[in-house]
Amino acid sequence: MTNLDLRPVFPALIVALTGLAVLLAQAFAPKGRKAPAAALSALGLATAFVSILLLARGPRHGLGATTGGAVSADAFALFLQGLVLGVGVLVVLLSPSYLRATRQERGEYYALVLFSIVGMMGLVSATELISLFVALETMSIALYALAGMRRDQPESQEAAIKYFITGAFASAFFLYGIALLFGLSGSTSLGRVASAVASPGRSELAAIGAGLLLVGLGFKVASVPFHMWTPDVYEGAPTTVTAFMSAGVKAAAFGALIRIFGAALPALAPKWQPAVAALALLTMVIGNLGALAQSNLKRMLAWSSIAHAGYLLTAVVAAPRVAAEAVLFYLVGYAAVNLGGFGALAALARDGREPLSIGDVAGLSQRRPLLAAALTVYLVSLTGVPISAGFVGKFYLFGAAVGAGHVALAVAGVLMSVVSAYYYLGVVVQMYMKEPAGEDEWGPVGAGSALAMAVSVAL
Amino acid sequence: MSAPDHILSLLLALPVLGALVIACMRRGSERAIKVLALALTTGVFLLSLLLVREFRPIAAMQFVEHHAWIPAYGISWKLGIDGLSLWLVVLTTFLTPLGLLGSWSSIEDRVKEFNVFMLLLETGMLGVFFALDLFLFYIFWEAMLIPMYFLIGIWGHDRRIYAAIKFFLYTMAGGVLMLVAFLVLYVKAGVRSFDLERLVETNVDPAVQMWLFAAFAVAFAIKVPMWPFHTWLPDAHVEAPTAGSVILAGVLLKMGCYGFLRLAMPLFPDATVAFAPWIAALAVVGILYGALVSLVQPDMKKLVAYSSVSHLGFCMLGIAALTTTAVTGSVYQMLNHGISTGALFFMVGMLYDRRHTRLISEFGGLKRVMPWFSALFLVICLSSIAVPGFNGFVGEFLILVGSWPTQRTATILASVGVVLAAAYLLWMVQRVLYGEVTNPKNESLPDLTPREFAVILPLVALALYMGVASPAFTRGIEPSVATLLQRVRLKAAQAQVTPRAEASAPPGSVAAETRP
Amino acid sequence: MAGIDRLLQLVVSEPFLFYVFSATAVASALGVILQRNPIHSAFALIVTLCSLSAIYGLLGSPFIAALQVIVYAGAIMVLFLFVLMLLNVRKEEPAGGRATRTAAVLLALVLAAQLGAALAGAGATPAAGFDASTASFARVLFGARFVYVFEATSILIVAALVGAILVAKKDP
Amino acid sequence: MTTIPLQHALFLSALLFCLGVVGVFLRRNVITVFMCIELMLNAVNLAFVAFSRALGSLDGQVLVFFVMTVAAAEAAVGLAIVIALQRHKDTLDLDAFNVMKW
Amino acid sequence: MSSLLDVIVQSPALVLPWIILLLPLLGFTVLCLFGEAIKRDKEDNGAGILATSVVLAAFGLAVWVFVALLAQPPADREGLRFVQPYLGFEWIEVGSFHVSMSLLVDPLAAVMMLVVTGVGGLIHVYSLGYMAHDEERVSYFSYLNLFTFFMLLLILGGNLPLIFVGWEGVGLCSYLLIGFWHRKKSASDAGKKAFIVNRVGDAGLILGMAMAWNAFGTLDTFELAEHAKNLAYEPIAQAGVVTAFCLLLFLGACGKSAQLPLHVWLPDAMEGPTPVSALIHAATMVTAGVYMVARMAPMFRLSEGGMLAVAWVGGVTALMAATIALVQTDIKRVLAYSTVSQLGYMFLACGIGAFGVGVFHVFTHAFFKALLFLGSGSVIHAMSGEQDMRKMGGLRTKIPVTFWTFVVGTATIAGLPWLAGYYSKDEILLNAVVRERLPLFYLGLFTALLTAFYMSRLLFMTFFGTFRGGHDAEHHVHESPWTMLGPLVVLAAACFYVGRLHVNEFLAPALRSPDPAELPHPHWFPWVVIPVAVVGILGAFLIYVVYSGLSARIYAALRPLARVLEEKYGFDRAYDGFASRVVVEGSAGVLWKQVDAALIDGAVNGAGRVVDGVSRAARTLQTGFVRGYALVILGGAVALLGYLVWMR
Repeated sequence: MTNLDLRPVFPALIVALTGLAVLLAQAFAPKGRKAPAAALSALGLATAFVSILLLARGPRHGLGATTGGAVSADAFALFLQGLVLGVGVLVVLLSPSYLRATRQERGEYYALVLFSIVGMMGLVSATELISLFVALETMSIALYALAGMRRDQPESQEAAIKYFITGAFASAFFLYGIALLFGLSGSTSLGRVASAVASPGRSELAAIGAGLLLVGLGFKVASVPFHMWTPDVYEGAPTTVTAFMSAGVKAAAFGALIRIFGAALPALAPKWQPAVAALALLTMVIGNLGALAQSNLKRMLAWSSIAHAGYLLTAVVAAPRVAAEAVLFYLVGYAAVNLGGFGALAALARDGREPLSIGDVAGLSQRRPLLAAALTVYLVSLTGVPISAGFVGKFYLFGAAVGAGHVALAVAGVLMSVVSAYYYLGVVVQMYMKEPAGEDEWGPVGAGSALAMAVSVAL
Repeated sequence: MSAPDHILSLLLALPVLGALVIACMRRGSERAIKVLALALTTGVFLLSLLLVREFRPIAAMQFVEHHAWIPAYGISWKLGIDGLSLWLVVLTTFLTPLGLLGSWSSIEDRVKEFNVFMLLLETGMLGVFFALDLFLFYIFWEAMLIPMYFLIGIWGHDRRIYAAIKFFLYTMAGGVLMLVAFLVLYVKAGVRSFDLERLVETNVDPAVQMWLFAAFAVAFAIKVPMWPFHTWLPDAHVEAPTAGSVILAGVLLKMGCYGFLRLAMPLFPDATVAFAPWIAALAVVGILYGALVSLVQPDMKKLVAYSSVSHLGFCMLGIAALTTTAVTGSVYQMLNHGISTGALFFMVGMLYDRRHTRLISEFGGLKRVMPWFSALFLVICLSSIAVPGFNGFVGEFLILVGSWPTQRTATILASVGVVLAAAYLLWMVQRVLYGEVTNPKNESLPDLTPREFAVILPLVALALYMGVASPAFTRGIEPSVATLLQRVRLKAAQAQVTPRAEASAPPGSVAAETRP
Repeated sequence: MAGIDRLLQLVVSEPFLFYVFSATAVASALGVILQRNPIHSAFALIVTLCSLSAIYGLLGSPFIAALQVIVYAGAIMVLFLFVLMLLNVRKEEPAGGRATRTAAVLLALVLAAQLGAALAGAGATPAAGFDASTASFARVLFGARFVYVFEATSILIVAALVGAILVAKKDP
Repeated sequence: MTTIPLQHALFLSALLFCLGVVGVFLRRNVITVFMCIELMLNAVNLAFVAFSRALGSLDGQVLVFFVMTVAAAEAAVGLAIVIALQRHKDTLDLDAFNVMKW
Repeated sequence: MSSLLDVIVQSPALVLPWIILLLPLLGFTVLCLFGEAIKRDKEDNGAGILATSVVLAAFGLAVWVFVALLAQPPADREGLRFVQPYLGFEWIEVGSFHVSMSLLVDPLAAVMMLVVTGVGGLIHVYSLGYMAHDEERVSYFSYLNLFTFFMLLLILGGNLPLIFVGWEGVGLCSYLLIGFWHRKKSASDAGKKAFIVNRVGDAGLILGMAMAWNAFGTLDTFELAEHAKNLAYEPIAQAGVVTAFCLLLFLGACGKSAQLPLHVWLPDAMEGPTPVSALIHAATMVTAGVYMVARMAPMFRLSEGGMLAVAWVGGVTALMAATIALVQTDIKRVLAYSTVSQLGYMFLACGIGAFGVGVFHVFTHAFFKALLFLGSGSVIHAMSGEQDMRKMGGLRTKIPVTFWTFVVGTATIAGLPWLAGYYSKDEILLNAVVRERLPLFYLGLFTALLTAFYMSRLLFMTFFGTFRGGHDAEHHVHESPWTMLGPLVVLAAACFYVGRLHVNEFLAPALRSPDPAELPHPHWFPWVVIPVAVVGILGAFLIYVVYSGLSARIYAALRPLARVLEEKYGFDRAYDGFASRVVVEGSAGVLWKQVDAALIDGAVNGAGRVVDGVSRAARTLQTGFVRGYALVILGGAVALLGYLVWMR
């Protein structure tokens, strides 16, 4: 055993230990009393976040260190880890009231969220395909379970099985891709793969390998045509979990995507760029079109998250040059806003019900002016209208695409944002321009949710 | 008192601050909210008058503020005004308090939000006129949509939601194309900056210019609106509350023209020269078409809305003429249209407040019932018809005189619009004001209230003043226009000298070229 | 004798055994996907897994071969069978959606062709002195590169356990 | 000494993978579908082992080890979901689970 | 300020025109703002008196200016620009393009100024009586003042745009005054029609100005006139430009002066109060077109085509209007068509190069036509608003003053000797002869016959015979008050005098006329034109007085021709048809409903619907069957791999 530099995995370690602690607290909590799982989780995540800040202070503190060549603590990873942790904190803040409202208070929930975060953190920091795969699966398995958490609802279980079947199916493809790249380079380290890909010959192997990886990651980021699970799963899963998936998984998976395609496969770029461009185009178009016809809010947001994957992919096309920053920025804004959007829905849940149909939020501006305003900000930001984070994000994304010469893609992207404005505005119309129907049946907004949403509005 | 430093930023910040304060006020204190908003916007107006006082009639940008903002992308907080924007700024600050005053009693629902949105809208509009950085410009350009969207959507009339969404989508569709063009320009110009004044100095490949200009033109043409991108306008105008219509017609439409002048023309001189005949053609179609369709509208607001299409057609014709006289006239005509059409919308709104209908057929014989209203309404219509002595004539005349040498056919056709303007407005006047009072509901309509006088009289006075003392305005406008056109001609001439082989390449070549 | 010798040599030679087990694996895999009864499928899968284990052995990976039998064919498949028994699964109805199946088969054929095309180009440079002993395997597994991953799998397992409990536990 | 050609092992792997893929679409029973996915994973494992041998790198075998772990974990969660579903719907027919669509 | 005062003291001529101009504007402003206060009770006439005195004061000053102008030696060419008072600021100024606030006072302007303030003043006085009982008389007088202001601006304006301000301004006042009794739909219709038809001409004028600026580099009327001198020696290339300019200007003149084909508004304009018809639609505003053409005489002279168009449009209009007047039964409409006809004469004169004579006729026409209109107003007043001549008759004994002044007016327009019309109109015909434009001469001569006939018909139908109205109406007939009769008498007296003024000689320098070589005066000329007038009068006398049944028989005999005339040659019908069928219905049916709503908006909404439809269709792919999802993944993977392997 060599002396291993454990600094890069330290934050993940903290989160993992917190998860275990939550489980233990649950197990040893006195009967009839709930363990302070949420608080514990939030604390752990915050600690991990602080540790990331410490790491990021410079090379002397661990920036750029690697653990055995498998995990790296470079700026990219740290940034995304921080993002994932932030997402985690917000989700944990949103959760208690939602769980209470839907009578789902279970300590395992927080543990699984934490484990999933561990997976995400591994995913964005892995520089080696095996650890990447294990991290991916850690994230996914926890999410499969979380999606199916609501035992009283058939939708939840259906979401779980759909997610699970398609997820496992896509994972197999991903794995085959790893196999091919391994077969090409004799190693699973991204650096070695990169040099092997760059050397001439056997390009089919590399191309197919890259394609298979793209299938797997495309599934995780919900890119067309690997997106079909998304609406069903997002709809069926508990809303906080949906929020978590839409923000966290997307961020982590895009991190992995950029790392693999930017670090391991740049030599192959001329081959995969058009393919990714096509995916991006399809994803934008179909995602937005899909969202257009939805009357269920969660489903609509699900389709919209597909569309946003499309926007993000346009920047990946421009990788490896400027894309990373653009994607990162966009991810931050998108994560905050999407969390906020789902969070707003979650915050309204009461007595096992939550607003689902678009008509459920009619006249919300008069009942919950602040919440409606917050939701409006999210929707506007998702549309990408200026002075919102979404706009700056889109600006960077399409800037990257244009910079790489993909003007057509940028045009398609912006036109699709116009389409998206239609359905986002539909919600705003309901909230502001329609009278509320029926009794006020939605719950008061919990303090935690309020805090979480305030943060995301601020972003 | 001289203008404080950062006066432009101050002008931008004040309404936003006011909006924040109002947003924090209690729901019950409607009156205080109204007073505060009115006082604030009036203050902003007075402050903007300082700009007029300190403004020197030279071509250069004045009151410039420049701070780095996102240096990595060459984005900066750069504000400034010149002759093109000065009066549009004042128009904006002038119409906003009037708009608030005009809707003093007609907006009763959600007063707080209304005032907040109006203030935000003011900042957005001012920002567009101030911005000297493309990124900044775009931000304000789009950010303006949201308050307007809410103004139409919440306080509008029956089909408000359709109109609001149509307005938003239409404008945004144009805007995003412009955004892409910004990005392409950023890449192609090679200065890695969004600073307008730096970009203007660069030479973009003429073939690329064509595409970028087209993208800009679509965005601006939608805003103007030029035929055939105009169909959002009648809907938005009709459904918007009075203040919304006034601001929409008075200021927002001008941004399209302003965009051409501020961005499209100096950045793409070759394309400007190449596209000018097409713009002129569309402008003329707009003039005639807008007038003809206006003629047959049963709804007063719709009539005025289509008349805007016609009037803005004149502005665009002037711009396309590319002569100093015409372009100056065009800028002047923008102001005129803001005054006249703004006042028309106010007055239609006053009728609506009284009768809750805008159908021309519901009225008739008002001259006897509301003599003051009728007199002022007629005056405003005359100003809109461009009877000489009123503001509209000066603008139209300058445009026609200036367009004659470069766009002769268009000018001749446009003069038919002069006839039609009289037709549609006077026909409306006749049906609304003259004849017997046929509808008993109109028998006892009260004449203008002092508040309504306070709204209308400044506009009428301005319409007259601008009709007889135009140099007070045009002297500031002219140097900027002259410099702009000189630049356009100079650069276009340079391009003439260099081989035009690639400039005449088919449009498809750009897409091929942008790929690495 | 020489013939028998040759035959014997052939029979025990790696390629021959490989093909035999390959055929078994494919046949049993077909069984997995064509059987109506899930229990039969499960048994067929066990046969496949065992054939693969043998192939792993033939390919010089004795440790993996052992794991295959113990973990896969043993533990995992037993779990499957256990659940099948537990849920008392009936025979499956004839699957509907002919179009889906046809499309799937066609697509799978294309996929096979694509994979084949890619794999045909895979470089075969037999490494000399390939040490696939369990000890060297352990050195790699617990080496600097993978020890963290190895430890991380514990989280994976815990997550799976907790998740399983969360999903399947009966409401109190 | 004759060795097993790498390509043949890889072709077998591809064949098994595709059989697994087809199985996913032929069977309706959730558990059978799940088993087909396991078959796919195994096919990949075969590829890893074959490459590992051909390239003289043990990374492939390590990967197989992890894949098995993952498979086990997946099996645990997957079967738990199946049990929960069976409890609710009293069926394991995959096509019965389409409350959510469009 | 002091310097301004100095200027006023030292050379009042620089300031006087401004004062003349602004006096009526002042009146208007005061009436506008304080009108209700002035009108204290129902009978109070303060507003009218104020308005009248303002105009009369302006008249006094105008006379002063005129006299001062007479003092200048007529041959002094530099004195042309007798005064060009400059207010000290530009009206429009953009780069080199600028329009100054400057006036031009030359003989032409001075003559017109006298007419406007003089005849206008009389009409104001007349209105005091005529409108005494109208509820809205305050606004009436304010409009009259405003009109006077704009008319003076039109006359005095030193450049085309400034003239155009007056031009449009008088049109505006005309609009307001025609539609003064706005509750009558026909009145507001007529006002609107007048404005819009005028606008057609105005469009031409605007284009003409745009062209003039770009071709000649100035819009100043004086400079343009000077410029014309140089143009004469420039290559003929300019000729086309000059002709186009002239024709555009003439289009404007046609609108304002009711010439073919834009004459249709003037008869309808009779819906306005009668003094308005006298002032605006007879004496002053409608002659603005002639004024404009005369103003630009140096330019017109350069354009043969332009002159030809002016002459023939004028001639044909004169004839056409005279024929229509033959069958009109409305007393004011007869006069309206008569005005159109007389205006045609004036253009005819200009078109054959006798600009001075044209303006001379403007001058005399202002008097006698105002007289006739005011007389008819007096008749209508007496008849309590009845305008149909068929319901009049025998009024000569009942309203003798009106009758005798009317006789003078009729004799004047018919061209009987010693009266103003004889001098001006016959001078036109004489010019046609000496300038060898014989077709135009015969046209004019025939029109003169018709003029004498229809005017006499008017006279006889109204004042002779027996009263044809109802008994009540007959009982009500009464002579008008002195405020109305006074102006009649003054104007009638003027008809004897103004013809002897040598207006055209006085105008010659302003018009840049060639040296007025003495025209040959064929001695046969009076022996032709005077009998023509007499024949017309006698014919009417025979038909309408002596054999009073004859008219109906002639009417029956010439029925098809009468129909054409009563239909006014179909102009109105065609225009109305065009406006309502083509413009309005086309706009509503085609442009609005089809192009705008169906095509453009349809395309926009259609695009939305298509997207929506695609979206709904795409939705159905999301079947909810998880294996379907997996299949799509598989398909996507295969496609992706296929691309990566085979697409290089």
